[in-house]
Amino acid sequence: MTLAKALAYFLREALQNLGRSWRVSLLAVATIAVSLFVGGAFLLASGNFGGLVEHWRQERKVVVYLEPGAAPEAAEALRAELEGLPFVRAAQLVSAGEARSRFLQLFPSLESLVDQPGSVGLPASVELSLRPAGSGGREPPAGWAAQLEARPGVDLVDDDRDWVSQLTAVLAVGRALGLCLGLVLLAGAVFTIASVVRLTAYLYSDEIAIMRLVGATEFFIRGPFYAEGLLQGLFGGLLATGALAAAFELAKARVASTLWGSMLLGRFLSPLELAGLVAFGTLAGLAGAVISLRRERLGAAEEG
Amino acid sequence: MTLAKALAYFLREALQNLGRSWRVSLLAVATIAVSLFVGGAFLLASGNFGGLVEHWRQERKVVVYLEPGAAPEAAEALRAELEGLPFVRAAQLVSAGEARSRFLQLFPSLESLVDQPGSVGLPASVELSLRPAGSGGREPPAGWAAQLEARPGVDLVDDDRDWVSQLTAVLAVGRALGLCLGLVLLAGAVFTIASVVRLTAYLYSDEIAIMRLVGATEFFIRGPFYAEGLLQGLFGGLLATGALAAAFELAKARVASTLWGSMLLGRFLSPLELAGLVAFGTLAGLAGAVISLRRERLGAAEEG
Amino acid sequence: MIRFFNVSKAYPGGQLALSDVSFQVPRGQFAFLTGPSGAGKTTLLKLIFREEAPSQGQVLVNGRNVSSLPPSKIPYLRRTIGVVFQDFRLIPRKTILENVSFLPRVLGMEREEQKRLAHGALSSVGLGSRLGAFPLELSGGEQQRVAIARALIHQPELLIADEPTGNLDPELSREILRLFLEINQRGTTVLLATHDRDMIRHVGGRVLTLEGGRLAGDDSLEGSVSMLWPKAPAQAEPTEEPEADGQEPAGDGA
Amino acid sequence: MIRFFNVSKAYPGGQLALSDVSFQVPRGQFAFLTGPSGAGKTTLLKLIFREEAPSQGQVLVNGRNVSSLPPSKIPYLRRTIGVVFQDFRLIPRKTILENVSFLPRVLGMEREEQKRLAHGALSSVGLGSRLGAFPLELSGGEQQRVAIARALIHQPELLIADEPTGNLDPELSREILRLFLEINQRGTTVLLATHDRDMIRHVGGRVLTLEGGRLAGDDSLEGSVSMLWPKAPAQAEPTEEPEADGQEPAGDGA
Ligand SMILES: Nc1ncnc2c1ncn2[C@@H]1O[C@H](COP(=O)(O)OP(=O)(O)OP(=O)(O)O)[C@@H](O)[C@H]1O
Ligand SMILES: Nc1ncnc2c1ncn2[C@@H]1O[C@H](COP(=O)(O)OP(=O)(O)OP(=O)(O)O)[C@@H](O)[C@H]1O
Ligand SMILES: [Mg+2]
Ligand SMILES: [Mg+2]
Repeated sequence: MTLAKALAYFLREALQNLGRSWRVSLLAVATIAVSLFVGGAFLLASGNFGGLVEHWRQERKVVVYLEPGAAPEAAEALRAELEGLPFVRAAQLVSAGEARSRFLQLFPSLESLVDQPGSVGLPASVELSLRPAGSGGREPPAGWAAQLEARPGVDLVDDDRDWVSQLTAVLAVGRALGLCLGLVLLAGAVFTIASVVRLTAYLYSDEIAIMRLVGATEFFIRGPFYAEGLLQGLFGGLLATGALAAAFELAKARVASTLWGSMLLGRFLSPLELAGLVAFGTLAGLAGAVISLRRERLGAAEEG
Repeated sequence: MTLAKALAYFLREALQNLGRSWRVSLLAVATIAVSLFVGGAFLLASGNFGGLVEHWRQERKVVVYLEPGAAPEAAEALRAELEGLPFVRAAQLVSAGEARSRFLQLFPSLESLVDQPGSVGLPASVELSLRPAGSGGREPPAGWAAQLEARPGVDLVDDDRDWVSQLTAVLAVGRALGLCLGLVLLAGAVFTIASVVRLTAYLYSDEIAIMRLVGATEFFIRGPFYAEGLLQGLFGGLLATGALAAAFELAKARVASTLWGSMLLGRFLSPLELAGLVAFGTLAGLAGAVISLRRERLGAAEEG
Repeated sequence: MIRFFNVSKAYPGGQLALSDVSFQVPRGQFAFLTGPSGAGKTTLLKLIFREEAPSQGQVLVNGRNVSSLPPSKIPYLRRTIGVVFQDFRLIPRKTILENVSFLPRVLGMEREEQKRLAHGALSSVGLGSRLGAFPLELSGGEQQRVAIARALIHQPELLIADEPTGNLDPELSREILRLFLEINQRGTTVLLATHDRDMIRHVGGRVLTLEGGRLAGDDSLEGSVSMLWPKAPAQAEPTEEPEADGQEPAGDGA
Repeated sequence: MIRFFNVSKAYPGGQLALSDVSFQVPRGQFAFLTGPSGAGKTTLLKLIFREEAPSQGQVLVNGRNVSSLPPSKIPYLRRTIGVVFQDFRLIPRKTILENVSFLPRVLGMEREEQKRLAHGALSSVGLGSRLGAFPLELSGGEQQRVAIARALIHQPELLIADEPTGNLDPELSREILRLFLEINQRGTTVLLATHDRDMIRHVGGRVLTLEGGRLAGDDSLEGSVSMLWPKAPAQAEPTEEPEADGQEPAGDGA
């Protein structure tokens, strides 16, 4: 038999076996899918969270709050001046009205606070995006913020970079924990998939023994089972990515109206990551089949 | 047969079955353990991270940096005065030397920076721990920090609360993601355990059919299998907690010397949480057995 | 004891295994069921202990309509019936002692009593020394004898044996047949499916013949049971010889 | 073809199934293997196709020492041997057509040719119309016939049959025996383990008798093969009656 013919035979047999014991196959595929779904969900969550943090780090901002009642022309002049600085990428004027509406978007429940009588309201400000450090940009000179704060009309200079650097430290801890957890999850998924495939192989160990007894070579006995494990892993992977996409869309639709929600569910897994997930499941399924058919194992299992 | 006798019978049969097909049992127990280990690791990681954040929130601090070369008596007087404020829980003087050694502990690699010739070195400071807001404490009056900063001898007032509140916002996102992930993990563990128990039940469906044919009632057929599922879940849970404890101690021993490490691995799961994990595995195992023995299911499985 | 009223059985695939079968076997009778391979013997027996339900008609065992029995009552029906399955159906994970004593154990009998009974039953089929073996460690004939011991252990009201000597040598077959005749003498109704014409010829009595799912014959043959007794090898007890003569149940044949 | 040199076999549990068995079966012979239940017949056959390895001694098949065969060569040995297992060993998830054509498929034969062969083999055992059925949907005797068809399909050099008619009625048994004799006439060596003394008496020839694991007899009987051919079907042929009388095995009893 040629190799192509043999592979076609393996595939046909595997599909037939999957269909004939579809209850067991379904259970195995579902378990594999759950395992991969969990892994994918972790990838998605940590990816989004990491992306969010990275975004903040890149988007480091200095906000120059103006004194209440500053003239719009003066504010615009300041903005233009600041935009001319070499380390500033862009400067944007945020009027008092804009500040108010932004605040309310973030904290809708605090409306009464902002609008209470006698409140001075939120100040206007100039938001500076700095050029990313390293990539050709320059750091602002030391003491620059203090000098700015001393200028008339400027109330306060809020330099994001302080807390972002502190946040980074905290997140390093989180990232380390996440990494450990991710590795544990990965290993768990491999093990679960392999052991599910192996449990199904136990179910068919009699069948394998019979094939051996009537003179089939290991190649022909194992081929269909390898293909079966591979297909189980593949189907599990496809199911998992489908379920992930569905869950993602569902969650997105539910939280789309809140700012946190859209920050949290910024992006889905990339096609590459999805393909990786499916490939991972497929390989784990194949590995499970390979492990479970090692001759000694199954020989012994028939008795146990 | 009395109930006690029946239960003893179930247990004896279950233990015997587990022993006689120990390969399959081991695989099932290991898979359950892996599933619970992943769940436990998540619990541990999120618990430690959350605990760390909570600690920072509770331990909100205001650091009053003194001008370089401030007299120790003046510093002590300031400390005592600040400690008398109603919203301050404790005030601690940190000398320049202490500040230096603390810094080096956090960033050992930056020693050259601190000790470079001409450097003014790190300033002395007074660290104020504030009383927790809400729990009987009062918030510092607005503008208090600015007033303090204006005092002679005071260089800068660094109010932690700013960034902690921002951190809290970021962490809310992280927490939401973690919660979703945790739920997914939980559901995944239940499903995995149940389906592993069910796969093993498929292995023994012939056996169950025979017992039915010779006149055993469902109670006596199912009892041992329920006990078997329960024991598999229990052993899996015990194995998982053991492995978690071992992994935790191992990790701790490896990172004990670094500050991040000890922050990261602050505490192990509480006995209650451990018991919960084991109970969870046990119940999931039992549930798996119950689901897999629903009459229709297995009847059909015998043919499929 | 057993009554079939116009019973038909078609399997899900459409295979018609029995069609319009009616007969009755009175309490205490020793009846043979014979017919070519695939005639429906096993199917007929399965209807009696409700492994299968008839597609049409009614099956009465001990006056109860078996086909309308609620599932929760089925175990109690089966406990009154000892079955020797054609394919043995031993539990692979249990030793043969455990297999044989399974029902007494479920019934809550004392452990000592269970063991005593099981040991007795296994000894009577020549396996008294293999109590701890697992079914897959036995030869085909030994497994068949374990299945026989299991059916005999609790002195059932009705004994159903499906080709119980297919894997046994003639001497052992004769031993087993003697066991069945003995248990029949103690009041158990026996229905025995077999291809072994010699066996039928020796025992005689009621013979139901199936062919292609139909009842093709219901005869009462004159037996020559003496052939079984005169000199059965080794274990044969001469004291049994007089019973053997009177044991012929031809009298109550339908 | 088959040679046993002082072969002993003890199972892991310590059960001694064969002890010091030596014999040889030349190519083309039709030999019977008989003996009481548990005598070691199945064990002996398992040694030939290397399902088990001997504890002591050597087993030669076709001049090759089977016990020292490397695992990768075992399938090629088995392909030259057709085996009818005592417990059938059909693959439950495959239809009977697939079961029977399994080896041709593995050997890479054309699909049409596979089907033709399998259909022919199944027809010869009377199952030509059940090709799509699964083993568990068949009666005991039908399963046994599928196992026989599988062993015959590729015209093996050696045919090993372990109690191949235990679940078959006398007419079918005779049909099967004719198949075996035919294949033997075409050159296949046949080794047939059976309890059926009538069968041995009809065919005659080489008869190996095992008892408690030892070779207790190696006889050459005069057969009366003609009894098989003259005519069979229907049911009870009066021709059999005379046999029935002579059937008492007192002559060769131990
Ligand atoms: N589960 C099943 N599904 C479909 N058909 C079946 C099933 N069981 C039996 N049959 C068919 O029903 C018919 C009668 O089968 P049954 O087992 O009753 O025969 P039998 O008389 O016991 O034969 P044997 O002597 O070979 O055991 C056969 O043709 C068989 O193929
Ligand atoms: N796997 C095994 N493990 C332990 N003992 C075994 C095993 N297989 C067979 N035996 C024992 O070896 C002896 C011979 O068994 P074997 O199957 O060869 O007998 P047999 O002649 O085929 O009997 P039968 O006619 O009943 O099929 C028996 O006592 C049996 O219990
Ligand atoms: Mg039958
Ligand atoms: Mg045998």
